[in-house]
Amino acid sequence: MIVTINGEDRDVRAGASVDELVAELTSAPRGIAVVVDGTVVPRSEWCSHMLTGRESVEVITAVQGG
Amino acid sequence: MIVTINGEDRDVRAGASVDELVAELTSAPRGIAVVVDGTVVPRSEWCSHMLTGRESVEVITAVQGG
Amino acid sequence: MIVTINGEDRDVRAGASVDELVAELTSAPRGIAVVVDGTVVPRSEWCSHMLTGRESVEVITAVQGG
Amino acid sequence: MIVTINGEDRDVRAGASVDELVAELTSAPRGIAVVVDGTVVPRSEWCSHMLTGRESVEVITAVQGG
Amino acid sequence: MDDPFVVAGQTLASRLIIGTGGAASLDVVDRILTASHASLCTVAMRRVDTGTTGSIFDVIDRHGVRVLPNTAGCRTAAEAVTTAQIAREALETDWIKLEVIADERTLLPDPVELLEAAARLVALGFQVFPYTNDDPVLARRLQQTGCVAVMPLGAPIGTGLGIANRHNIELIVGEAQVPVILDAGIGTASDAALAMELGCDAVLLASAVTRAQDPERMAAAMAAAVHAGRLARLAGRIPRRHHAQASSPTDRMAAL
Amino acid sequence: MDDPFVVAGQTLASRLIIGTGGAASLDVVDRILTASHASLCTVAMRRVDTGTTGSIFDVIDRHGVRVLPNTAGCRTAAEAVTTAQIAREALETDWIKLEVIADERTLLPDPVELLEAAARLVALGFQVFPYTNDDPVLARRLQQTGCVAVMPLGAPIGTGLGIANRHNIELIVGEAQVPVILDAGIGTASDAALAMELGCDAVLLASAVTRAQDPERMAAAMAAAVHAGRLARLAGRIPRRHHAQASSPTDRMAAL
Amino acid sequence: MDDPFVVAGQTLASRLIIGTGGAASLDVVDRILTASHASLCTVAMRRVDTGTTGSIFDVIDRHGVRVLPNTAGCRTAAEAVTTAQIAREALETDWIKLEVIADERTLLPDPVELLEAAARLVALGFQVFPYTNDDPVLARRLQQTGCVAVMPLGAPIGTGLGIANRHNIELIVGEAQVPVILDAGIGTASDAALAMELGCDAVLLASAVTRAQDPERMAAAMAAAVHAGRLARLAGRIPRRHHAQASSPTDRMAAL
Amino acid sequence: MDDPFVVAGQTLASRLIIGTGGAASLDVVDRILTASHASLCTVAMRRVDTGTTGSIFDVIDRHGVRVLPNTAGCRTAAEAVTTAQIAREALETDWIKLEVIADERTLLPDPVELLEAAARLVALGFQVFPYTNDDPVLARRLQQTGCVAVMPLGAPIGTGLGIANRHNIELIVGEAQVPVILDAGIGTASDAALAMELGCDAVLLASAVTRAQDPERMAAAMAAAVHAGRLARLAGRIPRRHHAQASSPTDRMAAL
Repeated sequence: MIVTINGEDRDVRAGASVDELVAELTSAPRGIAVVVDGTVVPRSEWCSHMLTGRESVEVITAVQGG
Repeated sequence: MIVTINGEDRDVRAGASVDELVAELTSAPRGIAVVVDGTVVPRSEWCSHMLTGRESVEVITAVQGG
Repeated sequence: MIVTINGEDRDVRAGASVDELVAELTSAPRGIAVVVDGTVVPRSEWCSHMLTGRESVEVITAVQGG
Repeated sequence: MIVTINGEDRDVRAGASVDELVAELTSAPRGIAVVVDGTVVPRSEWCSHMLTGRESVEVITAVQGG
Repeated sequence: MDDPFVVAGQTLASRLIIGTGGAASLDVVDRILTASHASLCTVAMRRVDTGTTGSIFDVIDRHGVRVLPNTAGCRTAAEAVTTAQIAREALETDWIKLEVIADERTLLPDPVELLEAAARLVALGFQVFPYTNDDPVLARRLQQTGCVAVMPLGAPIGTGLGIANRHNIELIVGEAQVPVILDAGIGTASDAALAMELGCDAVLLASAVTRAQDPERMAAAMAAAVHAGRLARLAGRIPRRHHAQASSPTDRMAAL
Repeated sequence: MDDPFVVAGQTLASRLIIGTGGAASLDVVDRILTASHASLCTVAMRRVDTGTTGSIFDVIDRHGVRVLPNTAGCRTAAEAVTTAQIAREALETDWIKLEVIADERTLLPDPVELLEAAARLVALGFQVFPYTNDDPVLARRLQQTGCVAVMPLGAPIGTGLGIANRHNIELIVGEAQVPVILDAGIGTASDAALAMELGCDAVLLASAVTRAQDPERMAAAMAAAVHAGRLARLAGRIPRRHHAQASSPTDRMAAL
Repeated sequence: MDDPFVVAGQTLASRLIIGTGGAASLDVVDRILTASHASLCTVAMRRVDTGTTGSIFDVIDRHGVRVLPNTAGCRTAAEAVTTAQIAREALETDWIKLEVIADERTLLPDPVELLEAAARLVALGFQVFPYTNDDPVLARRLQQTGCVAVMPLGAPIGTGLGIANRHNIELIVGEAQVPVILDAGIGTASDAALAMELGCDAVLLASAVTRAQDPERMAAAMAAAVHAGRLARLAGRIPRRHHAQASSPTDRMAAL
Repeated sequence: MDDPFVVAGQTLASRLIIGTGGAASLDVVDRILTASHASLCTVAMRRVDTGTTGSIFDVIDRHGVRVLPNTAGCRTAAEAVTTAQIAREALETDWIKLEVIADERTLLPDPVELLEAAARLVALGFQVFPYTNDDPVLARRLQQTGCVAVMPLGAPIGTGLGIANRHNIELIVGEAQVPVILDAGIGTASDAALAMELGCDAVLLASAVTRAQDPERMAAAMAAAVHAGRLARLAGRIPRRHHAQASSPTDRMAAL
């Protein structure tokens, strides 16, 4: 299924969880937040939050700034 | 009847119009606006706007300022 | 004879007066001062002050400035 | 004899040396310079420099300043 | 006049706007208006005082100046809107100098109430001249709201501190779509000239003139200063240089 | 005129003195003199240039302005004294703007040579107008020497940096026994107004006008600015306040 | 430590807060944190970049500094609120530096959106550190909203213009009920010292250090400057005097 | 120490020089010297006071600081030369802070007497540290005379007005062949930092510390400020920009 991750359409396993998705992007998932369709998904729900396709996902971390 | 004019209670003729009331305050009614209970009464309605008592009336003009 | 006028060597008539020399330089001698070997020559002496050669002459006027 | 010391006339022993005079003023003569009639007397000459009366003597030291 | 000052569709002959507050008497106002050649002056709206003789209207009539009523003293959008309506009714003008201040100590505008009042007054058909702080963003928002001018302060009202933040005034001028009128803070003539040099279209001041030791003379000073600053802006000043540059020729010097 | 400007025993109609250097042509000088209403202008003394047409004298005559020759470019007292003598002989005036500069990069006056030249020129009967730095002590010494005015700089010649050190100018003005003429550094109209507000008696400037994009208009700006600053000085400005002060009445407000 | 800096209930060992943006590399950030002795630093929230090596977290951990995430780049209250929630989730802190800018050219805060965002974040339990302009009224309103500090700018972000309007900073400090942190505009050490002398409780800066030619050395400079300014504030400076006052005794002079 | 301060052939550990005048007691001087970490301090030369207990020498010895006697109060070159000779004899140092003031009200140096005194003292083998005004030409002349440093004022002694004319200090620094020590006028820490940022090699101050409400704390402030300013000078500050520049990334923003 297709999910937009950080602005790019990606083909991911149907029914993938947020957790899987993050793991694919980065091996060190510290300091990361995930937004699905504009709502922050708490880390405690990453495993249980399954994607159904066509979501817009933002995977955000801290960078130098300010 | 009692009407509050510019913050002071005054005894005015029952059924007095705004026009009468202004005339009593000042002989040169140029540049004056009247507010009755928070609403500006257009000059064209001064004659027809009768007071019924207990109103709060502000009679305002321009002074040095700004 | 050779006289240095405003920094340039010039061949002038032997025994020429300051007056002649100025006349050669400019037709409108108003607002002009002449310095011969570092000393200002008053205008009243221009006719009588004869050059003997090898002098350094400055012919100065007012220009935009300041 | 009379010597003016720091602006005040003082009666001192006839033939007194600068050294004596300083000793009278202060017990800790470190950091002191002596001027007799406008001339600085080097410390090495304090013992040998005798006063003859009527001199103006300045006994100067360092104080807070600047 | 090849450099007209147009605001709210009207051409004003002078770029100096006089606030009449603080003058010791109407006679002083009269002389200030004469000396300043102003074509616009402000008034405040207050309760009729039956004890006073003479009226600001006599003075204004005598000079043929346009009047710009203000909402001085208002602390909320609601008060300001009503005061503007009073002024329109009393003075038959839809021009309003909008003041919505946050407190009596600083007399600084409250940005939120100011924006709210501006929007409502524009909707009611007023020509709104908002007294604002020197924030370029607030000035922009007021313009977007439909104000016919923006009137940033140089410094708080009555302080005479001049233009505290030139950079902000330059930013406001740089993007303004309506006239920028420097309002408040002017202390002396050079402040007014500077305001114009920074690109303001006009200057509004009261205390600097009305509370000067010689108000009439200071009014003349301000008129000249605003004119001077405007001309200098148009004339294009020389750039600032770190090193000197001679103004007399460096050649053809006499050898002395 | 109730506020005459008297210097060296002469009354001048304007407190703006124009330096003619830097103007693109004599025609520009002509228009600057018209627009500035100056009654005094400076010239430099240089070798006759047989190739030029027209003369600064034609322009000066046309305007009836008094001329103030300078010693620009001189680096020693000796050069300056001779240059002053040249100017007196050529222009039949004993007024001299005394410049003795230390170097070409800063064009700042050399205090020692300046004092020496001033003393010699005073002894020779000149009316000496010294261009000086903003040191109050040097200004005092120049006065003691017999100069008829002191002309401190605001900033180095041609920089347009304005008045770098207001405090020094105030100190000079505070004790001056002769007119103080702010000379050099002016960049725009507000600088000139400020100079007058600080108490200077006149302003001398060249580059700010002659090198402006529109010299004629800047000349008019400077004339207005000097006038404005003078009036403001005489009018007595309001004091600077930390806190605001209302310019509209705080009583008799409507209850809305 | 007899002069603790307490904000949002926490005592910070340093009054210098470092913005990490603009540094050429994480290694530079590392050295800046060492040299500055900062105990708080900001970060921005951005999309994960799978191509980068190293992480700002490694640096932050090494120094044991607390992190203050910002909402840089947000233009609306809604964006800022979501970004704050992201930051809280990612970084496990409810501290948020709230930035809601009006445009990219000035990076100035939008007062209306800022207030709105502050109110919503306070309601959501955040400790809000709002980046604001230097308007004392907006600062007051932000405090009333429940912000734990106010962070007025000295000048626009990255300009290095220092503190454009000292008067406004003094007004903000004079009535503040929460710590005032000077944020943005600092160009060099004396600017930071001045901020503290005006009464600010801390200074937040990024570009002044990260974009200096030698960021590490400038970080040390800023640490010393903030310390100096704080001490000077506490020590009570001498008043400004118009006239001089001798610092050496005027009596007991030798008669020479 | 990778940034030594060398003057008159000696390396000083601190770039802050303390004037001891104005302190309420020797005990205060003692605490100031501790807090400032100064390695050089000034003293004045005055008649022995038989009534005093304690001596400045005890304090100086305790701190191991070098002493720089001054000629404060002298009005002529002759007085200053004799005072320097007195100081050399009393203190066994050929270092002399040369002050030749023109009057008691401004305490400004007399340029002519100062130059004369400097020349004579150099000829007599002194290491001359002249207190001078901020005239770049006078500073140059003093160097040509053989002074080992130049010590321009920021503002008159004791005024606390800071650095009135940055441009002049920059000009002096720009061409100096000897150390430039900012002397006089410093009011608070940011002034001292600024002096160093302008390129001065050291700062000398008295009243700003000795007359502060808490001299000891202000001494610490000044030490930190001089250090901060020096580091900032070496670190290379960011340029001033008219427009803002973001310090957080403008890419990789979340789409919210």
